[in-house]
Amino acid sequence: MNKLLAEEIYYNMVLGRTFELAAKEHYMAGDISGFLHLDIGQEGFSVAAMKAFEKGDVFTTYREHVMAIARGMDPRAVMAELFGKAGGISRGRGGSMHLFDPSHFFYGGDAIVGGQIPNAVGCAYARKFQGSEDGVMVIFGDGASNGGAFFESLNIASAQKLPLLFVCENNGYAIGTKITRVAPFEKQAKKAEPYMMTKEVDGMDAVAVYEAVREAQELIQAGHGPVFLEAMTCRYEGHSMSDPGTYRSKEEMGICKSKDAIERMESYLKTMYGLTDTQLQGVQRRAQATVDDAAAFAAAAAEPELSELFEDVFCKERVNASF
Amino acid sequence: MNKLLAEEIYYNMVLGRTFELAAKEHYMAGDISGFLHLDIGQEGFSVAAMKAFEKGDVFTTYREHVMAIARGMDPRAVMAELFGKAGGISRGRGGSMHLFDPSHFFYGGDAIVGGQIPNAVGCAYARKFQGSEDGVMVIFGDGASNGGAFFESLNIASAQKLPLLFVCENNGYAIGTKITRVAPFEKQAKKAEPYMMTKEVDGMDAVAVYEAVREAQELIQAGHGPVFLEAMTCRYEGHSMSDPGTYRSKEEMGICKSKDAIERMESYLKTMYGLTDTQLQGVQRRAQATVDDAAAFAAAAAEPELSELFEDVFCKERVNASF
Amino acid sequence: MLYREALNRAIDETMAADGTVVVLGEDVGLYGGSYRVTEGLVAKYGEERLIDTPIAELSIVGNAVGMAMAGLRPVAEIMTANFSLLAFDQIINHMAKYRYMSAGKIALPMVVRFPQGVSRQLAAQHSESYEQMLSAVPGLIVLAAGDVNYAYHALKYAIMSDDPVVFIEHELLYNKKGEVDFDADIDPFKARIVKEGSDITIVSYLKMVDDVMEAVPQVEKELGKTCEVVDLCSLNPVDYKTLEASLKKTGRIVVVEEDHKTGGYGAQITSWAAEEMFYSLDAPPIRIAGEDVPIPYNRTLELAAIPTPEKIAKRIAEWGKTNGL
Amino acid sequence: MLYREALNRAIDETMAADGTVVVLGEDVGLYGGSYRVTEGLVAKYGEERLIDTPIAELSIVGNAVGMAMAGLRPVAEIMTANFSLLAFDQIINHMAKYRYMSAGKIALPMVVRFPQGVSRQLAAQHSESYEQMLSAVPGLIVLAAGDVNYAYHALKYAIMSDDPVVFIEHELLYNKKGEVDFDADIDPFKARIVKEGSDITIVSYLKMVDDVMEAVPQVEKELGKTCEVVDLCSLNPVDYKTLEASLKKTGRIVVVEEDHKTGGYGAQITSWAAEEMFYSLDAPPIRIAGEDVPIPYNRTLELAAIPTPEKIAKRIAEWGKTNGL
Ligand SMILES: Cc1ncc(C[n+]2csc(CCOP(=O)(O)OP(=O)(O)O)c2C)c(N)n1
Ligand SMILES: Cc1ncc(C[n+]2csc(CCOP(=O)(O)OP(=O)(O)O)c2C)c(N)n1
Ligand SMILES: [Mg+2]
Ligand SMILES: [Mg+2]
Repeated sequence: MNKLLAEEIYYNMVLGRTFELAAKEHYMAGDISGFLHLDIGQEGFSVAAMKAFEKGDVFTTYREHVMAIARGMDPRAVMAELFGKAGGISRGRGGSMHLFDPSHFFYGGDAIVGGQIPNAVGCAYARKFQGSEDGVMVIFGDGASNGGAFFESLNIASAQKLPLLFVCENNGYAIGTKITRVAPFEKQAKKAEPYMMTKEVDGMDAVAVYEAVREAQELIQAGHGPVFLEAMTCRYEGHSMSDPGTYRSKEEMGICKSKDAIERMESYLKTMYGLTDTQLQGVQRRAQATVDDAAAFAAAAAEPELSELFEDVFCKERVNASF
Repeated sequence: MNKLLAEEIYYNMVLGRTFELAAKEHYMAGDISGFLHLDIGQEGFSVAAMKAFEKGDVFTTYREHVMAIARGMDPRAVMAELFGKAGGISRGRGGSMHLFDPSHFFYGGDAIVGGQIPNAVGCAYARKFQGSEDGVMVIFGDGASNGGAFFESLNIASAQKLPLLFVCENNGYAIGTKITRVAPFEKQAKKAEPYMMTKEVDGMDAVAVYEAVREAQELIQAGHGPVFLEAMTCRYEGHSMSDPGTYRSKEEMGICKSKDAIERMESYLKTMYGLTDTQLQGVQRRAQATVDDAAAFAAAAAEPELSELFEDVFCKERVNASF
Repeated sequence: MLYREALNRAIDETMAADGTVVVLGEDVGLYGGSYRVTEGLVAKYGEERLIDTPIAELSIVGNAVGMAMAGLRPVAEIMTANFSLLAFDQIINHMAKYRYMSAGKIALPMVVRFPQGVSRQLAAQHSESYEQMLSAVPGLIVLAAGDVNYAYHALKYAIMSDDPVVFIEHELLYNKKGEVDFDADIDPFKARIVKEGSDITIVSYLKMVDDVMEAVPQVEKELGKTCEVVDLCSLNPVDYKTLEASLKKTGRIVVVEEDHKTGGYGAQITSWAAEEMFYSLDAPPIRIAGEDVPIPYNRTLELAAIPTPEKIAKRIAEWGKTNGL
Repeated sequence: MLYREALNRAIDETMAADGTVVVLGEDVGLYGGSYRVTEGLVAKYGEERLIDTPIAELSIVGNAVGMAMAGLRPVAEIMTANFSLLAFDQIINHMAKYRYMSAGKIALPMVVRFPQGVSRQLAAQHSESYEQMLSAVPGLIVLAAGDVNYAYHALKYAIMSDDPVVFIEHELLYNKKGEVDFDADIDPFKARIVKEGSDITIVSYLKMVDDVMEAVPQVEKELGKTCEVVDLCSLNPVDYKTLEASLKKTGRIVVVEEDHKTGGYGAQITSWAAEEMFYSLDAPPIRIAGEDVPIPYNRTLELAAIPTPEKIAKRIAEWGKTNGL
């Protein structure tokens, strides 16, 4: 990976973690409410996947702040959405779990576990139909890999040879339930084996994730049909802010955190490109400034007008014409 | 297979076909209405599977007359159900697609494609919980093997090591759609490979089916967890009486019918046990007599009382006590 | 032209005019649709635009949502209403909500069509009506085609609309004959006055409109009064203006629906009448609906479970007599 | 005792008394339930009776149906109402219909429990109410626990009943405090008179009962009249007898529900009042309900989307004044 890209990924990872820590603080201060699912620990995967799949459509879950920002969405608009403000990317109507930005080919932000997967399949069908070659990436968790929507999608994407990259972000848990307690094995890629090529990658290694996703997208672009990638990751926080997370031992958490993706990226930058601690701190400061700015923007932003309650239920033209 | 059993299976196959031909006639005469799915061509599978899985619970689909009879349900009660009469096994309220008889551990008779599979999973859980060893058999089609209910069930049965025999009765078609047009491959057992032991059997060979099901049940009884069996079969008629079936060529139908399970069983009986044509004709006459009697019973049976419309929506005690 | 032919023609014309319209569902392509609605279209538009899907209703609607996000205009067919339950998550959590949750950034120009209702002895798992559930979902347009001309125009509208539309057909209407006025300018949201009258407003939709029309002569004869028959057409939004005008004239309203009475769709029409038109009412607004039982297979019981022209006529006449008509 | 503790105790006691009761759902075992309803039970009854399932709602209900067929008494938890949509096929096509289709041969002694409603900024995919859909399904009992004492008794009844029961809880009630009278003989199908009064019958259920009670003093002060507040408790069947008695006394009825107004459950109560009690009505029966929009995340908009004590009080007072109170 070249230096520019590595730095870009590193910056976005730090930005992501800084953003999440700020979100956590603002949640505790009461500025953010509802379910807040932090991506802390998984930033290496989130950022590298977005950067690698720069062209093409992306569908993901409620744990998507870091992905949204890495995708190019304005941190101000993302933070303002968490605050429920009119300046938010979904004008405060969606909140943390529902960030959408079709201009960045980013389709959410779905809070129904597995629900976005059939949508991604349909999108991939449309892209193939339209002659676009970049394909679609759909990201989901290990927990989603037990649901009907997921399985039906493997079958259909394979039968229709769709340009679709399935990415299972396997952090080992669905809320408090360990994957091996509800599925017959730990690695979910096995489920895709009858249907498509599968690959596993260390989700705590951003460089490896980047390469794996690039490679997978190239296969797709070459008309290879769907591909399945499993990224083994670890979330440091509870499932959401309302989960105390007591089901994981200190020991387990220790092992988990010892693989920190940001630290690993720092080593990479130092070893490969001779970056210094001062330089890295500079990046961290830049990230902090961006997040501070985003939070200040969100805090100062206006509430949506009450009239917005009724907007976008239907498309404007028809509503005006017929109601 | 011993002679007694072979004769019993042969009789039930002939009985099944005779029953279906009579049902077809009575449908055309207007005595039977709704959707009527004939099992003609698939009797070898239906009968042998029931006889082999004599102990244990069975769940199946709307194409279940022959199975119900082979299971021991009275042909009179089955035919009367098709006629919608009070003497029917479901008192005329279920019809052809909904034959139930818990006293024969036969749970229908489900007309939602794939819908019975999660029910069978739950039943298998209960049987294991209750310490029963015989297990559960669930039968479904190739078309059902593309739906979420099917996939979730493979995963759960495997994770929970349930005593469940999945049987895919693959006749190559879901109504007019060939399986290979909507799934990535012809044989659906492949989908079960990540989860459990799988086996294929020629569904037009009753002896082979019997042995395959017995073997599978023995594995289950030995605590082996779920097993998947795929039986390749062929339906001679349209999907239901309302399907003209024009999507299959004469040639395809010719090949299909050339493997006739009843003829094969006749050869078996002749070769193995020296049965004569006269003896076989005797069996056919006996079957015909049973079907004639069933049809006469059904025709003469009483209509349900109008009051039955409101029965069994809820259990009687509560309804009387509280409404 | 038959109802199913009108639907076919609506799809055909929109497909010809707009290359982004695609149809997906079980047996919609080579087989031509289990009720023959898409017959002949695959020959014209190819398998890429008439997509035969596996039996996976959650995916049928879920894929349509994704196609719509990507700029196509998918028309998803669910073979029978009951199977749509497998897709309720995609219909209600996704199809109905993406526009709102994304503050209008995502539009879903898509249609989910299915036949519903009691046909002929298809029993409990193939005989239901879900308009009451789906009309209660903000973000969905729900149209019910009870008439051949309306079916043609409303389906064309639905396919070309940028809103997600649930388009409900009735199993017993596919072979109904009717005239289509191809040049008519039909507002799909406007209720249809099937017959004018001055004493009783009878509101209905789908197949029950025909049953009501069959019952009306008997009612009018018995009561010596005239009935105004309204086909709602759009179940959400409801054309309350037309209902209001009719009710102001007649002072009496009867809602006839095939679905079970408890929780049935009609409750919101009588409820509206009671709440908004109370002082115009000269008699209790009543509902004639199905019994609160799953639909049985036996034909006699099946007919006993739903309104028939005879039962409709009898009930309205009785109600009229005991309420001053 | 907290509402969630009352539920926990109901499950605990039935599990202790009957070895065939099993609980299944996401995180119900080791984790103790996402709203802590099943906390501590796995330690007592083991993982075989507190079954942690994968995220597969169709299977959760579908497996429960199979367990019930085989003689167990499964209690299935769906984490939030919205996810139950994934199980609607099993709930409506299977759970509700097997007894009827099999002419009573198959009984399904099972419960499906879930919390619903608008909590605090959980947005459109986590804030819905499905009582209107599920109460319309013949074959399902639908109970709604708005009260701690009722929650305890009704859940015990539901688990031990031979009928399939949908048991609805509300997200905001789990930490509600209340007294449980363990020895009381509660009929789960009887509506609860929360407060007697003589001029207006206010019908509600679940969390809205509390909001109504908060609104009542203001209403009574403004109108100088008294309100009778009824908690429906059983949404199907409905205890129309209690409603009838109250309405005969007051002549006025208001139905308050949290769900969207269009198609909401309350319509059938006002519709019943209009149809069956017309000549007892002194004012139009009205419904106070949520707006017809998906639930937005922003707190101000969220509160604007649903009834609040202030809005309820204001609307009832206005209506009272313009209708002769
Ligand atoms: C259909 C559905 N069922 C249940 C939930 C509640 N829920 C939200 S997140 C979650 C766990 C998901 O686990 P996983 O897919 O591994 O994703 P992770 O949170 O670990 O990223 C559950 C059960 C939901 N949102 N949707
Ligand atoms: C969920 C659902 N979708 C669609 C249907 C309509 N339908 C009934 S049978 C059938 C084909 C099933 O094919 P398969 O599973 O192969 O069984 P076969 O009829 O060949 O025995 C379809 C699509 C249904 N009954 N249920
Ligand atoms: Mg996970
Ligand atoms: Mg088949």
